[in-house]
Amino acid sequence: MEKYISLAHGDGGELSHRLIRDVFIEAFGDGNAAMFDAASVAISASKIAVTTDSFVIKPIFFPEGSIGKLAVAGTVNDLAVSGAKPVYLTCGFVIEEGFPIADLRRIVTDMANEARKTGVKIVAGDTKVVERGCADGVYINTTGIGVYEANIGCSLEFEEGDAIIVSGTIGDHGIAVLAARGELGITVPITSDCASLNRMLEMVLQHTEGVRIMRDPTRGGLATTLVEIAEDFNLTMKINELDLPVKKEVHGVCDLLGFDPLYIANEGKAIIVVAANEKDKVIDLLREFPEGKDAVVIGSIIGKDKGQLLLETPLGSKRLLTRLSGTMFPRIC
Amino acid sequence: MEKYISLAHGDGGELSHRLIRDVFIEAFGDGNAAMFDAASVAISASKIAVTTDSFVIKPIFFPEGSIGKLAVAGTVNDLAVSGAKPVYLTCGFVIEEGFPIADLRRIVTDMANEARKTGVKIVAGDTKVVERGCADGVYINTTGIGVYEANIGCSLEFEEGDAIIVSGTIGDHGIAVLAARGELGITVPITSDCASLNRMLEMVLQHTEGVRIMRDPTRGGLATTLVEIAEDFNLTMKINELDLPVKKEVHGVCDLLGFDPLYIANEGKAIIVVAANEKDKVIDLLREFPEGKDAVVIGSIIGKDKGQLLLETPLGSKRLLTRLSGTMFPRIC
Amino acid sequence: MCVGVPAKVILKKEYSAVVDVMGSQTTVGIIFVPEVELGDFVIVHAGQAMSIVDESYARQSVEEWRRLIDARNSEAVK
Amino acid sequence: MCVGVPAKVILKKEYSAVVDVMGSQTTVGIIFVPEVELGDFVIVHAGQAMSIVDESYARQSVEEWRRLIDARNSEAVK
Amino acid sequence: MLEILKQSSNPEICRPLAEAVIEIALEFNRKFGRKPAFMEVCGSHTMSLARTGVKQVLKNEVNLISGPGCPVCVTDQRSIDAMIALAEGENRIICTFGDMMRVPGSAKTLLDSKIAGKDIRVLYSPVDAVRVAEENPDKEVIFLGVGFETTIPILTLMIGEAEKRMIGNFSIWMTTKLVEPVLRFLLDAGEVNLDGFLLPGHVSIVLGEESYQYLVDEYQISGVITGFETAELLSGIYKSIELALSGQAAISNNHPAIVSKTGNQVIHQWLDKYLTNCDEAWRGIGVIPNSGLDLKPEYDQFNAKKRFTVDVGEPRKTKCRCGEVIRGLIAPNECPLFGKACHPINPVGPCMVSAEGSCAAYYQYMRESF
Amino acid sequence: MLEILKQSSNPEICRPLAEAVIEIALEFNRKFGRKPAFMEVCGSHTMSLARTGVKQVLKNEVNLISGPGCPVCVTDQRSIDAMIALAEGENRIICTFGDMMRVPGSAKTLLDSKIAGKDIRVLYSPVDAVRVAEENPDKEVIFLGVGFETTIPILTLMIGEAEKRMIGNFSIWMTTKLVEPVLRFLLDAGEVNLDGFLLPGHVSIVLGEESYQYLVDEYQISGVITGFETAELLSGIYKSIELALSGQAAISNNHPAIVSKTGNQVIHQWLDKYLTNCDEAWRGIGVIPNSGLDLKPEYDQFNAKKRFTVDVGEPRKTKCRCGEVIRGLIAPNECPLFGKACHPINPVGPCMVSAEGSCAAYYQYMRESF
Ligand code: SF4
Ligand code: SF4
Ligand SMILES: [Mg+2]
Ligand SMILES: [Mg+2]
Ligand SMILES: [Mg+2]
Ligand SMILES: [Mg+2]
Ligand SMILES: [Mg+2]
Ligand SMILES: [Mg+2]
Ligand SMILES: [Mg+2]
Ligand SMILES: [Mg+2]
Ligand SMILES: [Mg+2]
Ligand SMILES: [Mg+2]
Repeated sequence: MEKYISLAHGDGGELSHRLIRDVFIEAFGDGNAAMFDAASVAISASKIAVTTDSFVIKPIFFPEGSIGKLAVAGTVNDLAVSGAKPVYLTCGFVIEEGFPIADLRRIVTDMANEARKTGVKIVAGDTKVVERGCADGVYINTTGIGVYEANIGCSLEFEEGDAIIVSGTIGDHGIAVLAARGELGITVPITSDCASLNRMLEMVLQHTEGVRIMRDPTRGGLATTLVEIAEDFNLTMKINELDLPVKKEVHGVCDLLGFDPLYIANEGKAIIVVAANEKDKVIDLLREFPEGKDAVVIGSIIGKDKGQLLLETPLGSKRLLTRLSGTMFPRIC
Repeated sequence: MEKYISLAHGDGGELSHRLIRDVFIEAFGDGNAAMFDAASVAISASKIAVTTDSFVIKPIFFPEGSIGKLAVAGTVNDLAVSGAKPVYLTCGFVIEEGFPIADLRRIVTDMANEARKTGVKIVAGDTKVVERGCADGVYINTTGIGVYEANIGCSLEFEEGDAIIVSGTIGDHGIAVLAARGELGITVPITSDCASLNRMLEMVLQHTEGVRIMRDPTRGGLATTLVEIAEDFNLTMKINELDLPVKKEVHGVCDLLGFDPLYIANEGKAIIVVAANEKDKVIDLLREFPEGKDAVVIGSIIGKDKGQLLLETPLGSKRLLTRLSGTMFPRIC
Repeated sequence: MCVGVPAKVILKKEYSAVVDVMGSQTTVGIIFVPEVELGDFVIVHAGQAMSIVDESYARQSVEEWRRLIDARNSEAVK
Repeated sequence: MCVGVPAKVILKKEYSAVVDVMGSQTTVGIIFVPEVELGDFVIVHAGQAMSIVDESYARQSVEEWRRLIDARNSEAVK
Repeated sequence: MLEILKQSSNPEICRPLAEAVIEIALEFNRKFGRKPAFMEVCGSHTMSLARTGVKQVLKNEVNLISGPGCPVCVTDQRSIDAMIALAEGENRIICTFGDMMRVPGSAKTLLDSKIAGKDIRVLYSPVDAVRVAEENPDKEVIFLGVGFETTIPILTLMIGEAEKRMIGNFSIWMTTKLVEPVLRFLLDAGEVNLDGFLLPGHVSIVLGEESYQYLVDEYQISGVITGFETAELLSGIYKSIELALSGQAAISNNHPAIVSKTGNQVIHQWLDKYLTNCDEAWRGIGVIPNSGLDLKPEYDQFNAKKRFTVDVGEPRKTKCRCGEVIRGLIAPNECPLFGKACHPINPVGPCMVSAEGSCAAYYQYMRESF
Repeated sequence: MLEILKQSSNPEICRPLAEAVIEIALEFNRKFGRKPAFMEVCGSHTMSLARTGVKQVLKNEVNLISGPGCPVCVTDQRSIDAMIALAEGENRIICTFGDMMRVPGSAKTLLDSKIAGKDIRVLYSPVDAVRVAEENPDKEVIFLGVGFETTIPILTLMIGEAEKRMIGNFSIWMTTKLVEPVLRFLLDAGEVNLDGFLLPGHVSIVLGEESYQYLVDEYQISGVITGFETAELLSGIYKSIELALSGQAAISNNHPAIVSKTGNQVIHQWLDKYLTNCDEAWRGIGVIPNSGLDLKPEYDQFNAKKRFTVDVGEPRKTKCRCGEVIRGLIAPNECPLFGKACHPINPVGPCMVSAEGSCAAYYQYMRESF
């Protein structure tokens, strides 16, 4: 087989056919899917969850992850935080001419492994090739379908006093990826937190009541995600700077570069807003999983009127947090 | 609002938020979807069809179409030829820094219009921005979900003598797009055939029996799609060169450039393999639609053993057709 | 590197002409056929008109083909 | 354009040094602090070490803060 | 007139014409106890005969042998390697016809270089290369000048254009071939037994009917100038058999609508102005004296071979039998690699990849099954 | 030692320290019937005071006024426009600190130019600009040299590096500012009533404690050299109030661990070698003589202002009151555009976009609600 992707691998002809056969079907297993324009799959619910994300991360391989693992975990997590059980995934590749096929294999293998681990099936795919200089290696879109199980889910019935929980340290992914780009000249003993959270979150939903909402604080970081929740549901939320779980190395890099961990992307963390009386149980459940071992309560809902997120500083003063605004983070998801 | 897309429009922060609010929700209408990581939608079947495609066409606007219209119609068609009724669509954008927001609006409006026309709902989306020089304007992934209606569909029970129908002239899309690129210095009075075929194909499935399979001959053209069918189902198929519907202008351009209309992409055509005794009915039904007015029988299944596609020349000789092999067509889908 | 394509001259400039090929238009060089006139058919190779098609000869060729066929048919009848 | 960050020198070269910032490492210029030694803490601004942190003064400052607090506490007790 | 031109592919003419050819071929067979054998000199003829089905329809009655007429295929391996090496240089834009891209060099192809990031552009209209040079003044723009008599005039146009616009960063890597010297070589070698040549219509536009007289005068062999459409091909073959039956050697112009007696004189002037004869190396044959055209020394500034040096090693040996295919000694499917190790996606020799290559023509258009 | 350094943000120290500050401020208030007022000279102080919450915690008891210490903010509009115009030239790579990107020029921002395709690079480590020049020999690489005393030494390092490596395509667009001249301007103008200055720790690394003596000798006003961590800020303010209460003007070094009496002498040598005083135009103030540093004439080859000419028209007039904010005459939220027409996504003035801008600090860190 060829060593590099050429435009002909994307023209739908013989080379496309071989690429699908020798790389994609080889990894994803299901040859039948390639025979039809659409995959035909069984569904066992009357309500499904649908989500889509494109992944354009640079570099495509980074400590403890790759664009392939990320593309599966990212979409699985969007389904999982929505309270759905991820069942099917599609993947669309846009590949730059000249991309090494060995790298593509590695990516596709990572996807297959992560899919297997999470229990989702990759049922449809597509490959396009663009000229050199019209992409940066490879971009992957994954679209996920999940099913809602009866009596399980997020209530959206927020109360004053509800606890805000984050399932682990923040900023690891963004910092690990930035460092892996090599441009900053920084060596960081931090790996990406990129992980599928569906098993852990399913456990939380199954064994507790009172979960109001769950979100994964990816692009824009914890602050942006919480601002979205506060605004969308008109809540006043407060988090405490002293309670934020941040690894000291992440802290150090942020100091050096002028970043704020609150705005750095995570790819294996969940925010859970839960009734106050259930928060300890949720923390206990989360901590049973390696991905949740650093779970903590970071704040609470303090009002239901303003649609604002506040940060309490170590000095006890409060300030408004807004969405990430116009800083130019490089591509980290 | 800004005039051009910047990296900050893709960082998940305030500018991303505004872009989603002012461009996407504005066009697609459903603001609720943006509040969750996944859309929650009702589904009324136990079997669904799932398909995904990325669109990387150049130029993004072309006669009678755009990447937006194409991204909806292309995925709708993959569902429709699978015998499913398209119901939901997701869209993932990868946008190059510096892309005009006015163009993005036009594209998104085209998507919304085509979705409305076909009756699908766009339920989830994603936007990523990459640095200048890391994409060519905009790439769009759409993923489609369709539902199968009871007792309607393709049988896959092929018989010798089954007719091969194409729903109209071939090569229009590819030639129109190539000409629109302007690089060839050719003026062609041909517009893209880009169209959603779901209504037409639904009609065919509802009112006839004996449809074996349907496909849309996009990338790779008619020949490549038929070779796929022949190989996948081990059929010997024969088509007649004299019966191929090709507009004379398409013929002329192909002569000038050394292309073969059999390998040129279509974006609003279906291939239908149907029992011989139903072929006239299918043709009649197709011709009731503007998209099907040039529908003709182009060949038949002549054996069930070899997995080959043959072309009968005007002189009466036969030759084997293979997949498009390694010619370097520019991006036309 | 393809065989010549016949194209009709629909606009003549000094060194180039717009030609029509079954309804599509393109511009070709006419340096090699300076005598070409509007309405002429030319044989285009790699963007250049290489020769002007002589209609009477073209007609003759077709007639010759028909003669060959007819001869054979009448022979067959014999 | 950010405030200086204290970093510990863990490898010294001629014009640069590898420093540790809470467990992450980076290379900084030391042209402005040629006397720096392994184990020293430096204040880094835009990739350059600008000053060496004097430990006894740092300790003094902390003690001063504590004195301020204690003074106040004892006053409050009074 | 379009109506007249269209008749050349009208099945109502072509089908009976094919029967007429078969009939006269049978007559030949009855008379001589063998099939008549003709060589189509030109790669475009090879392709057209295969694509239209003429070759298949006649396969039992007429022996149509492909000749050394695919310009890419006849280019020797060292020359191919040199062009690929040329593309490796920094700050260059290589412009080429599309079918050079996948031609296997000893180590790689131009396509491999393009994929690896070299600026290699396929042009539909070669004269555009001059514009590319104008638009990229800080790059060297080199056109790969591969071709026979039909293409060579276009190369001179490019030089004329670059000269007129005083473009200093444009040059052509000339590796052209002429029909007459190679026909003489084949006839002198006497390897193939032929009843005549199908002479290429478009080359003949340039050369003219009279230029072939040496075939009759020196080799007593016929030649029929033939077009590329179905009826043109069939009637050319018909005429060839007729001549063979008559026992008389002659040159016949079966394409008079576009081919004149003396060829295109304007083109001759262009060729004379810029070009001079040179020796060329042919694949499977070796150097044939005066078998190509190179730029005259006064145009050295446009001559890439004078401006750039490339290092190429000894060409890699393969089992490819293109050399024999080109000389008409074997048919493509007689090569043991045909369709197995060698196919258009992974060609071993240029004959499998050029748009005019015999192996490609055979693979694409003449297989009825596999 | 890290343990010691960490104490500066230890809440168990910081919270009681804040109370101590409040207490002594109240004492001041009791004595003088008003809040003590100090100006933090430096933009980094402004940011740190806001981000740590010190400013809010003390807002009722201490009047902390932001001064002209954000290098981007004090750069006058014509100079900003010139840098943006510079980026419009062909074949250039502009290297800059990140917070220049969104600074509004009269017509556009550097970010707009970048989005439109200009090669504008944000560097974390400015010395990398020299490497960029080395790697792009056919481009002119220009660093936008905006900064106060902390940053200026780094510019000289870059020149030194370019000189050593003989890099001909590198230059700096110098538009630097010095603390002393602007403090003198403010004091001479007498617009703000102050009980002292919070003097910036990092600038003081370069200048040294003794360099501020003119404040005491000529203006009878105190200055406390202060770090940027919570406890450092609080204790600096504490000391400032203490001095104010004592009635004695003095310079106090509250950051002795990194600031010496005479400053960093190695840095002084670098500054002396390459730079010379020059007049600079300040936003909202106008030209202050000798208020900046420029390259000495012998380094003209590295001086972008000598190598390139840019055309800039009359700066566009806006309702932005940055000039007054810089001089400490109004607080950001007294500007009618604050948080409405002007916010970080769509800044009207540089004070809303620079990482050290007062309006940005206020918007990002001091709003408790909206
Ligand atoms: S089939 Fe391939 S290997 Fe054989 S002669 Fe032809 S090109 Fe060469
Ligand atoms: S709020 Fe904006 S407009 Fe007002 S002074 Fe600050 S920067 Fe200028
Ligand atoms: Mg399809
Ligand atoms: Mg999503
Ligand atoms: Mg996501
Ligand atoms: Mg597809
Ligand atoms: Mg790239
Ligand atoms: Mg999410
Ligand atoms: Mg698809
Ligand atoms: Mg499709
Ligand atoms: Mg998303
Ligand atoms: Mg581009």
